[in-house]
Amino acid sequence: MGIADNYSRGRRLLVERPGQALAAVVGVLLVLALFADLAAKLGSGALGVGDVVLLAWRGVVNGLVIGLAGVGLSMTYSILNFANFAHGDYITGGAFVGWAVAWLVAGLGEYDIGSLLSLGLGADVYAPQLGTSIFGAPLALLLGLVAAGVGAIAIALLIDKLVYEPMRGQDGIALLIASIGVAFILRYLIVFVWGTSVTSVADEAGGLRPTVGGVTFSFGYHELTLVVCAVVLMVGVHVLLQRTKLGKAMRAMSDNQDLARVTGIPTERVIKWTWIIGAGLAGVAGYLLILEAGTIAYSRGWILLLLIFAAVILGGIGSVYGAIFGGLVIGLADSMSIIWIPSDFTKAAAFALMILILLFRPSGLFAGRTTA
Amino acid sequence: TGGGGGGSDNGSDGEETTTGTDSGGSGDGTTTGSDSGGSGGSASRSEPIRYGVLLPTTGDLASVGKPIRDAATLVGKQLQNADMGGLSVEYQEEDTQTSPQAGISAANSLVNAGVPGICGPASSGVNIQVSKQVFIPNGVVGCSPSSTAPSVTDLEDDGFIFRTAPSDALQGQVMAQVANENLGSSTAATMYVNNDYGQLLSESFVSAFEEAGGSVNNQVSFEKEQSSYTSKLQSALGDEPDLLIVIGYPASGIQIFKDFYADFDASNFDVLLTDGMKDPAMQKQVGNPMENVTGTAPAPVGPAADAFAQLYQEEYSREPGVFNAHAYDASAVLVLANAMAGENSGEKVAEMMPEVANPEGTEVTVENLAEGVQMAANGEPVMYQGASSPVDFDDAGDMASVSYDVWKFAPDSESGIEVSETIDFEK
Amino acid sequence: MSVRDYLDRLTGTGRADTDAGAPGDGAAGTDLGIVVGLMLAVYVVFVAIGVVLGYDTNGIVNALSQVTFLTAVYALVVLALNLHWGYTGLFNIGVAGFMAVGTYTMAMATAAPDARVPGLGLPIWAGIALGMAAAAVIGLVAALPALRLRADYLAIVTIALAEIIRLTYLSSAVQTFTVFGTQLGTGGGSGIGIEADPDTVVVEFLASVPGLNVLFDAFGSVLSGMGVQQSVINNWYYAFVLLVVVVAYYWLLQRIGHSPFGRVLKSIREDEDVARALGKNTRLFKIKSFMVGCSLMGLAGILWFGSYGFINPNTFLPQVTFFVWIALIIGGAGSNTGGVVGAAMFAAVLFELPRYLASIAGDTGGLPSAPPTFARAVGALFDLEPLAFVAYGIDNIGPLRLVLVGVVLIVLMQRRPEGLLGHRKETAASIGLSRPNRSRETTDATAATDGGEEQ
Amino acid sequence: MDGTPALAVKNLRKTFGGITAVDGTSFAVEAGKMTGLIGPNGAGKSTTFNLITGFNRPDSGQVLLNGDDITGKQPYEIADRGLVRTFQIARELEEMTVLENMMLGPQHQSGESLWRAVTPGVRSSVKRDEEKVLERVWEMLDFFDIAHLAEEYAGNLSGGQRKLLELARALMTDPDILLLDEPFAGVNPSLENRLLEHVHELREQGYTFLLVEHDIDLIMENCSRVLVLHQGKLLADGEPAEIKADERVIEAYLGGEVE
Amino acid sequence: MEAEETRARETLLEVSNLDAGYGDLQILTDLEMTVGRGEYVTIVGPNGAGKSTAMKSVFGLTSHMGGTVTFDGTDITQMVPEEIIHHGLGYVPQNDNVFSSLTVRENLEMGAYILDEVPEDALQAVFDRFPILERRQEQKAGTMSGGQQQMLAMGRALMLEPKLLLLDEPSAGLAPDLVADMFDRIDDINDAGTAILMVEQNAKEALRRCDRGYVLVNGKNGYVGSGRDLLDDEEVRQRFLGG
Ligand SMILES: Nc1ncnc2c1ncn2[C@@H]1O[C@H](COP(=O)(O)OP(=O)(O)OP(=O)(O)O)[C@@H](O)[C@H]1O
Ligand SMILES: Nc1ncnc2c1ncn2[C@@H]1O[C@H](COP(=O)(O)OP(=O)(O)OP(=O)(O)O)[C@@H](O)[C@H]1O
Ligand SMILES: [Mg+2]
Ligand SMILES: [Mg+2]
Repeated sequence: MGIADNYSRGRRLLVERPGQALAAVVGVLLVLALFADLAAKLGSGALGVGDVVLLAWRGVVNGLVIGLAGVGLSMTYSILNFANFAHGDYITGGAFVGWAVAWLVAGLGEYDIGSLLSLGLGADVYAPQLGTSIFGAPLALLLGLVAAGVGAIAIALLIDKLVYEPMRGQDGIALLIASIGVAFILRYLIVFVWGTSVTSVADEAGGLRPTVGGVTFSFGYHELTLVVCAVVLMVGVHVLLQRTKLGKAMRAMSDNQDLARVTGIPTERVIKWTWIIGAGLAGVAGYLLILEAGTIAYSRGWILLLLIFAAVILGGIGSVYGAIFGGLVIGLADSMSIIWIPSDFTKAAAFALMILILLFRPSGLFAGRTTA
Repeated sequence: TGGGGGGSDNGSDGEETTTGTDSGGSGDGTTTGSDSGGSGGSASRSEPIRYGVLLPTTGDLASVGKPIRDAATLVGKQLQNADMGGLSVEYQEEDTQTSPQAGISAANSLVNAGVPGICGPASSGVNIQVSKQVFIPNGVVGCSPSSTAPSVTDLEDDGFIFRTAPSDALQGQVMAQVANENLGSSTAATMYVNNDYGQLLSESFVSAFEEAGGSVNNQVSFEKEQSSYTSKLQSALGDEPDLLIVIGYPASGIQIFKDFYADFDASNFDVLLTDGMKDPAMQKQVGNPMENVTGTAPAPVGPAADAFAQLYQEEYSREPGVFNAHAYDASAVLVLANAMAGENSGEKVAEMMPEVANPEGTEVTVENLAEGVQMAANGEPVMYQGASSPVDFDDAGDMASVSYDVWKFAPDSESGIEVSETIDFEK
Repeated sequence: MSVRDYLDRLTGTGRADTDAGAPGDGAAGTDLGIVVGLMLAVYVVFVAIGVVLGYDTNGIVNALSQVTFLTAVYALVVLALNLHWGYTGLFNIGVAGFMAVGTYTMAMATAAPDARVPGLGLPIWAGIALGMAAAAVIGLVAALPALRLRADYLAIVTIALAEIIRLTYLSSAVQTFTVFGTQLGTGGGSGIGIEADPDTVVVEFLASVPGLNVLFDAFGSVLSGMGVQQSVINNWYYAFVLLVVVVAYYWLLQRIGHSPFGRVLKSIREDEDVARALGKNTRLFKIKSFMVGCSLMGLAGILWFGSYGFINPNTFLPQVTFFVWIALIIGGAGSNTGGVVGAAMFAAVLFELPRYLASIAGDTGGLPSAPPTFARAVGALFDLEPLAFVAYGIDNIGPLRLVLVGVVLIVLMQRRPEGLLGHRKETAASIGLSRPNRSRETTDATAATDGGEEQ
Repeated sequence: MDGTPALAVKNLRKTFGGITAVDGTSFAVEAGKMTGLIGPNGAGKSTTFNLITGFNRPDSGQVLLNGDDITGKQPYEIADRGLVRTFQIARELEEMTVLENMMLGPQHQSGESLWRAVTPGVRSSVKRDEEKVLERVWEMLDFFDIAHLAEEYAGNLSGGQRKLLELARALMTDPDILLLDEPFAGVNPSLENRLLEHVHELREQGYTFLLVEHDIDLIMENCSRVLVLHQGKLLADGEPAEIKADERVIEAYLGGEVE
Repeated sequence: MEAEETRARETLLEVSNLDAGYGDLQILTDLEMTVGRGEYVTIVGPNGAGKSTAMKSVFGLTSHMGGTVTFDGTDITQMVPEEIIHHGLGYVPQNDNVFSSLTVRENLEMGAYILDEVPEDALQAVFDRFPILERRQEQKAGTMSGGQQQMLAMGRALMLEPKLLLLDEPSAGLAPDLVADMFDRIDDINDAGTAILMVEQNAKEALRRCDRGYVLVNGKNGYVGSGRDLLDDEEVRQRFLGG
């Protein structure tokens, strides 16, 4: 889109929707004011560069988790045509399965299997004893990562078979409500098995602490692992959708499901693949989230879900890039808004940002630029 | 007589509680209690002595709540196995989920089931609301083992609310003292869980600390069970205080300390915890030896501390933890008071609470509790001497004298906690 | 015969046998029958189970009052939500947020100025009015931008808004604050007590009304004669009050539904463009519907959570919204009677019954003590001690109950997505729509039947 | 002709992204007449309807209704002034009965005020108004021969019946001008003849019609004037006979087909 | 084409005793229908007669309730569409027949989805037949005009060079010049050897051009005959062709 185009659009906006134009101007001024304030705070020493970098880094790390999980949600949203409220619990489910396997591998022979699989619940086994960090038990962690993806995929496929397959062709709202049922089942089965307590499952791995110009930065090794894995997976999904017919088939399906069948697209297979990619990413995202935070609890995915929705909608449903971009925006907003507002309101700020953006772009930033 | 479920009368209409014979004993679908019909005992009481246990087994306090619950039910278990000459004890449990809302519902269930006295709730946030909304209006005795907020003292409780845990008004002073004298800190920041317990204890520390000449830079509240506390820590530690106070529960503590050791230079700060995080499992979960962490907590230094620890160990094969002794004491006093009251009436039990606990009478401890119950039922004066303290209630239902431990994590010891010093308070 | 068949027969969901009779006569009779019948059935089940397992009178009566209370409060919110979703097609999943605004405003308005969390010290009636107004205003604020969005986006916006509201009440920044020299507060994470808590105040008020108090006393003395606790009796009083409010809500919503106003709402649900093409200012209708629904949710929140005498932000987690939605879906969106039925089915059968059963099962004994963890419970299975596993299940009835809720929801969406009473022909008009008698001529189709005889 | 036209558009323009759907069109519609609007697919006929009725906002140009400028007004305001449309694809309110669909039509019903709808006492006046509306509804249903379907859900109607209901419902608003977008597409020929009879009856009662159709014979036989749109521009405007003979129209639209 | 020749043709599609519908709702009863190799067959009938349903049933898109569909010697009755398409059937539905968010070229490529690679010669053949599609390759299909979309839909169905092409009202909603054009294209396709089974409301034109016609009434077979016979039949004219 050329500059002239943008210009003329801007002028039209001014004429047609003076209210919106005004709001846009206010928005721009607000952003400028925020940056001016940040500069002032940095200048006066109320805030260190190291602090800002730490916040930004945390924002990126969280944003990547949100984005990674968001890609999956976005795909199922656009291809299967419903907002999956159980996505957060696929994340949690994958995380629990993955970490149970990681613990099993790390502690096999030393501790009893039941205690390991229940992540030490009610037993005297703790992450530091098992050394579950990327340096302490790299193989266990790798297998756990794979298990998280595979576990979430298995859960998703089973649920598709039992719940959604008999409902093909029903409208999105019916599916959405069924997905709330799925969310309840998954979340509380996890509680049934693993309880509600917060457990530390990943051991500390330390991190890089470079000092540049007198300011010390901190990048945890687990955070770095997360970033690397997330980026690799995002690129992988991109390549998969670009290079194979699958991507195109998914777009065709999200466009017109009946016609896709008539054209010979094996819709059931595409649906299965959608679940495989979506749930696999969710499971891995959950596993990495836990790796980075160190602790696991039954509600982690659910708590994250609203932020993921915000990211996906902000990016535009159906767009892989939109989900990633949206994830980063939400992650950064959640983390960095603390510079300007009380820390109690950071999450509220992220939601408010989503609502604001929807007012201006009712179908998201990357709307129309669908999968792949 | 069959003093059935005539229930708690607020005294407003002064109805007598003699009710029809049909409601006597048999209808209660309960498992516990030895057969009535007495050998020896002169207690002419056919209904069981009832008490409730209202503690968190899920939610934020789940990990410390379960052992406390076990200590509270230990009284019932102990007495059910004992011969009390026709008297029987029965208890009923509910879970507060560490939430005021759920706590109120759960307390209502207990009250509606006709329980006259209840051990619990654990956390002050829940205790204050449950007391206000359920216990006091329904005339039911509440005796919390672990609610320490100073404001509990000031509840307009009509004499129904007791606790075996000491008030944080005292703990705040102890903390300030430890901060000044043991740790030599002159500046501090507090991070506290966003509820009554955290907020009030933080306030109490701050005023004591500032009175002693220290200064507090930041007071940051946090939500329970978040997946990251880095930004909260950053707000608290922004001004580089000497000391960080963390007031909360283990479930949040795990994450707080993981983030603390991962993202900050821990060697620059001392940390002071309170009773809420006195949980050796937390240190094991965090993985760090947590050597820069000190804590304060009410000390279980009652006359019967050892006897209780032994009994607990026998029943559950583990050592008692924080507030466990207090929970045992609370339940024991409730049972004794009920026995002396002679019926399951909240009002009478409330009246008898100081009677059975405070000086004068035969000394009753963990070891001769069953006898003590019989004596109380016969109207003989008794004086309960507890596992956590001598258990003397003052007029507000608080402990008249208490002691505090100063503790550190000791990963290599068996209990995981090492007490370095005990500070006594006598009001 | 399944419940579904039964309901079908009662309500004539089949499309052949719809009568165009005036709404509110014949149909209302059946509807009342459905609701009363259902409640009686629920009571009978609870009593029967209690009696068979030897529960005491007090316990049974208490369980019934609990069931009645929950059914009533759920019915209130479900009816309000039905206005949004069932009639207007607005996908509001921020219900908890609007209840929070109503309840918090009421709490802040009625709290004493010198309380720990200071308030305005207004009487309860003023508090309720302010609460409803505040919920409506927040509804308006949400509606203005959000109603332009497509249905599922609106859903996300409303749930995000509900979270913003909750997080705001949670913040220690507004724990206490001052406006125009008046101290106010939300209490932050510590929550706020409700000075004038509706159950006490309303029950006390009613007990002082001459005539009513005799009724109340008589009821109370009968129950206490049966060995029922005073607190349980008080719960029953409040439950009666709530039932009266449910009737009022129902009446109001039936009036709205059976009116030209409701007809426009329905047309918006079906196809907004058509309504616009026919000259209806749909935006205004949507805003009105949204505000009325929100304010009814606010009142429902006050009567529900306010009656606990204390609220904190976590009272209003999104979970609450989902429970309300499930109740609505079970009953059938679009039908007010369905809403009440759904509330009863959800609150009584799905929510309370498992808990009740478990508490009885737990009391009855015969079970070994529950293993502390799932792993041990599974271990017990391998040791051929299935009862220990069962005990673990009973010990964890809380989560299992929610699993059951999920299963029911899914089965319902698969088998009967329109709910038990959904898709009934509830004609949106204030009068019966049969052919007026004075109509001049009859068509061929009807001539043979009615027209022929009259001439 | 005599005085202000019932409806006039001036230099109407509308673009979507790069596509110019309506490109500076001007025309007028006479009161009490049936005017045809034809043109190739994508000529901009439906878009013109959307612009006139407020469903789209023109980039430039004006819409005049009885001489008043109604450009950019909301659809409900325009319908309020007596200009009502039907949709190219019949849009029924599927889960409402035929009766409910019809009852929705009249404008400014007193019961559409929330206050009146619920307030005791006031509501009786609402009922009285409803009774009047109901009487007209049944007359209309009889007139359109769909009275036997009155209790049916609109979603259960066949394609032709939907078209009838769409038209009948639009008439319930008591409009002065009706814009019909392909009302007979996909309707079986014999049904089509019946519909046309109704339309002519109405026209004689004083209604004004603007009709979009691809069936050229139908247009030529029923309209007194024909507008031809091509690539968003008005290509021709005249009596049916003139249009049939117009070279440009034949080339752009009719192809070799017309005899 | 001569009627005698038609009868001599080898049968390609055979529908016998077919009962079908949606969910539990039966629409078609005892439907009988055949199409010979290279034959051009038209179905006409009133609205709601079940014409589209018949087409969908052949393509496995309805609930099957009885009877069989045989194509080129294979029983395809119970097959799903993605299998049926492998046997050489192409289908252009009545409406919603392009992927509107995909480009024209992508739409055509989707037509060859079941092949490993896009057959360039088939693509070129479609472009030759519909030159406008070649010029508008990169345009989003949804922004094409109604007539262009019809061509695109047909082009997509031709990508696999089917033996039989099912067309549901290909001329619906088209301007008169395009209608004529459309019929000419269909003739071309048929001349190239592809059998056609077409539903049309533009019945006179369709019957004039086809080899054989079926009149469907109420989900049942009404009349069968060569196109010309049906056109000449007075009853058929009166009842179904608008006189
Ligand atoms: N919302 C839209 N976005 C983009 N392009 C549009 C939109 N609506 C219409 N168009 C384009 O505008 C042009 C005119 O469309 P319009 O629907 O008015 O044609 P029409 O004359 O009604 O055609 P038909 O006879 O096929 O109904 C077409 O090229 C169409 O693709
Ligand atoms: N998806 C569906 N579900 C239920 N009934 C349907 C469905 N599609 C069509 N019908 C019904 O099946 C019958 C036949 O429809 P079909 O579309 O086959 O008619 P048609 O002959 O193609 O008519 P037209 O000429 O209007 O396209 C109609 O009564 C219609 O209402
Ligand atoms: Mg058009
Ligand atoms: Mg058809």
